[in-house]
Amino acid sequence: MSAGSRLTEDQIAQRAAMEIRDGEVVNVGAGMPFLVSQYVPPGIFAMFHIEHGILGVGKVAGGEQIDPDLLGLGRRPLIPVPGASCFSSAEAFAMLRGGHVDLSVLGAYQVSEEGDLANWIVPGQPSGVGGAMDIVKNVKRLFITMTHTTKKGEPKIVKRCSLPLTGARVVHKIFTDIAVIEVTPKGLVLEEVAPGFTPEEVQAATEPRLIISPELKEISLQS
Amino acid sequence: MSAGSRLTEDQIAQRAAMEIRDGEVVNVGAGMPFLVSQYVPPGIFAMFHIEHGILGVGKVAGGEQIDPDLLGLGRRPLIPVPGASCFSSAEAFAMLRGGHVDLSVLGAYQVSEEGDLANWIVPGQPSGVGGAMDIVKNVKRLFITMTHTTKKGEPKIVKRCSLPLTGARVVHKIFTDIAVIEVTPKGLVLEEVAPGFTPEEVQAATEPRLIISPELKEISLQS
Amino acid sequence: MNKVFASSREAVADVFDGATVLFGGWGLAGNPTNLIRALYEKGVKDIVAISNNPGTIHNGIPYDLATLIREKRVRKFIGSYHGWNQDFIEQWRTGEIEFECSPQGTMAERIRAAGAGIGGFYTTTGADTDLAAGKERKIINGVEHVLELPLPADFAFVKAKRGDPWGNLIYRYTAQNFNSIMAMAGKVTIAEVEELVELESLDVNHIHTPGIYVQRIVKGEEYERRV
Amino acid sequence: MNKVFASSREAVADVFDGATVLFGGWGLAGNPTNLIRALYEKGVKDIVAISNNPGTIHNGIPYDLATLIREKRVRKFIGSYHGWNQDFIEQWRTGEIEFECSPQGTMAERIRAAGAGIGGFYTTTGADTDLAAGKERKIINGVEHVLELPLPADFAFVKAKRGDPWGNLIYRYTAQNFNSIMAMAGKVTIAEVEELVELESLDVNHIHTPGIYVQRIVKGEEYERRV
Repeated sequence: MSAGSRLTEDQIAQRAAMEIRDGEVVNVGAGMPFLVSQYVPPGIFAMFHIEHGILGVGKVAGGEQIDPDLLGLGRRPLIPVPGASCFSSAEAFAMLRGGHVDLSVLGAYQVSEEGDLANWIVPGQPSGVGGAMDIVKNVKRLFITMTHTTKKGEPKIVKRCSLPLTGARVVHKIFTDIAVIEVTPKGLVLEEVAPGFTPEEVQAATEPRLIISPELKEISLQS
Repeated sequence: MSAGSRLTEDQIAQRAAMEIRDGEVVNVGAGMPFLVSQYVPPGIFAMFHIEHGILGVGKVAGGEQIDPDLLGLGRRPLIPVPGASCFSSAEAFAMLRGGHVDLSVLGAYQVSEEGDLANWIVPGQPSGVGGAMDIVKNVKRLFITMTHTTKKGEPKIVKRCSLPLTGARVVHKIFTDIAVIEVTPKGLVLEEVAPGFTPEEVQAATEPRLIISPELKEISLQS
Repeated sequence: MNKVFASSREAVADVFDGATVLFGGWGLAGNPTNLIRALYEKGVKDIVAISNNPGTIHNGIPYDLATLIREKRVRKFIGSYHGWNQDFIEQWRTGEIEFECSPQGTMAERIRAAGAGIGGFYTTTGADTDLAAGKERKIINGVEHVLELPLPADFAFVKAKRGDPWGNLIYRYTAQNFNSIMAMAGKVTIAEVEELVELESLDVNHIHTPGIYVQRIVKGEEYERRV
Repeated sequence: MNKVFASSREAVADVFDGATVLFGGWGLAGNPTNLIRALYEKGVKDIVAISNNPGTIHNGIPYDLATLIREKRVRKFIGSYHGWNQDFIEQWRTGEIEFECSPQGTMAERIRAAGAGIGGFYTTTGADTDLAAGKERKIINGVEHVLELPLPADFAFVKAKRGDPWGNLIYRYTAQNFNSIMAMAGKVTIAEVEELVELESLDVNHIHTPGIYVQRIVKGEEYERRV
């Protein structure tokens, strides 16, 4: 076991959120990706998009604020930010398919060293593609937030996805509980490791060879 | 010259309006067709549609009622009826192309005995198709209102259109200043003549042979 | 000309066994709950259901489309996501329910295409995946596209916040989702609304679904708060 | 991140000779008059203009796009209707202006397709007419369709009644027309509004053009009453 401390889901989301540029429109998927919307760094104006028809997702609502007509992913009640808008599913995907969204954050079962993504189907289950295939094809940048390995400890960052693809060569950056990895034409570049983790430990949990960035650093949540 | 009296544009429109069934959505084109919207018979509820994005055209506005954001065809200011809605050009044509409109009333340069329509281009002019081709393809019934002949006295109801078609076999009924003619699989049926006109006079102003309806009558604007 | 029905039961009275039905809603928001309950009580079976997800099961209780699936009334489901509905997953495993999976944005566009009279369209979505199997392909500007066809239905069940007697509808927030496009695509579109208002009460500039698309409208009998 | 421009002049400063520009408006309603005036004053030429009609000439005075056409600044016009603009007709006769005629509904759908990332679509519109010349054909369900391709542009000029600093827009009545779909299809969409309001002032449920589509917004300098 490593002496390092893994990031929590919230911390992974927080680290990913630090990459958001001022003025960007960011689509978020269910689960950990959604949490990214809750950690926008101060001074950054970003508009969060969810596929079922909202642009301008704010904080999660509680108590009196809860509106049953304003739900996010997984029944989570939402508060819209100033400037938000709601619209049909067709419009929501026109934004995605039309290339109007700057960044999307999704989860993954597997990511390959070339940036292929598998996140829609596992053997023995009916498919659950949702909006993933629409999103990955036309968004300008695609981030993945996930645990570095499966519950059984198997690498999720692989040479070649064994599961059916959601899209080929679509992922730009991967944020896990132990690392930040960029997908580059030369291969996967390990840019950051969780506090206390060594590059070797990250490599051991990763199938393809990682290129260690000359500027390798520890993940920090201070911006 | 006939001893009969020709219908005015308003009277042609009024006669066509008598065919509207309760609850119908009726698209109207520019000019005489638009006038149809001003003559809905009492007791009939109809919603009038114009291609640039309104459903629920009411009376022409005057004086204080004029709103520069609420114009019909040819700069005519409008008043919406209760239940009206306004929307984008894409939505306006989704209604037409999608087959949601019950009836459309358009003008014509020529109509053939098979119901072919030519109303979008004349030699030496750039084309002016507007929404006509979108409309004629998918509307449930298509009426034409027009003068029976050109200004030079040439028939506009012809065996075969010499002008390029807007659509083939699309017209259901023709309302002119001297006749009401239905397009049927057997040919053109003369159903009504303007007061004082004889079927022979109408035939003389029409190129294809007319079938005289056994119930032939004079056009009446009393419903 | 009267589109207003007195009850959900009457509004769905002619929905037949084997009918294809579009069901609005996404997760727990914007579902036509009263129309679905009426359909359930009527006992209609062999339904081809088109909806984003096969209803929801929450704490073991089926909601919306999931009530029909639990009773095995749905022959085929066309949607984007299984939504972890275990009844659905089980019936899919045993072959009792057929599943046509469509990427969500493609599905939305196919429904709109049905309503808008579009014969088909090309999209890059899924072109390099297993979901492209059997679809016609075309290279446009050097990029591979697949041909997607419209998704019409015999009936569309939609839910809106407010409606008027001519069927004009207004939705709220994320409860709009698929409802407004499904309203366009039903041969018979049936809308349930929380509030049925007078004909002149809705703002001409802010109607989401013009009444032209709606054949029947009913004030929903009951709305329970779910969150 | 600032989308608000101080003047129409600044908002159109980088529109180049030869640019393809979508112009909102239909007849006299909903035209981006201030942006067009700024473009005119800047002297941009060889424009490829996409608009329903080539502006309007009324009592001999050119309005909107017709002002640019009179000065021969438009190289090509893509639209549905000549609108009896005699300058346009004359230049078309002498070959000084190229004209691509698109049926109005097809044109609207092509513009939306450009904005929505659709590679192309099939329609029956015009399939049996001269306007089908050169278009790919396909029989779908026994009916002849033509393939229509998206209509994108370097810039879209749109006009709305109200807008906020993020570019959310609301239109009024028939002044919406092509504006909302053109806003989706411009690489750079520039909106002029009669009223520029605070960020939180527009109703979340009733925004016609979400700000995601709008890169620049400006309060129009002057609106003259035309009817």
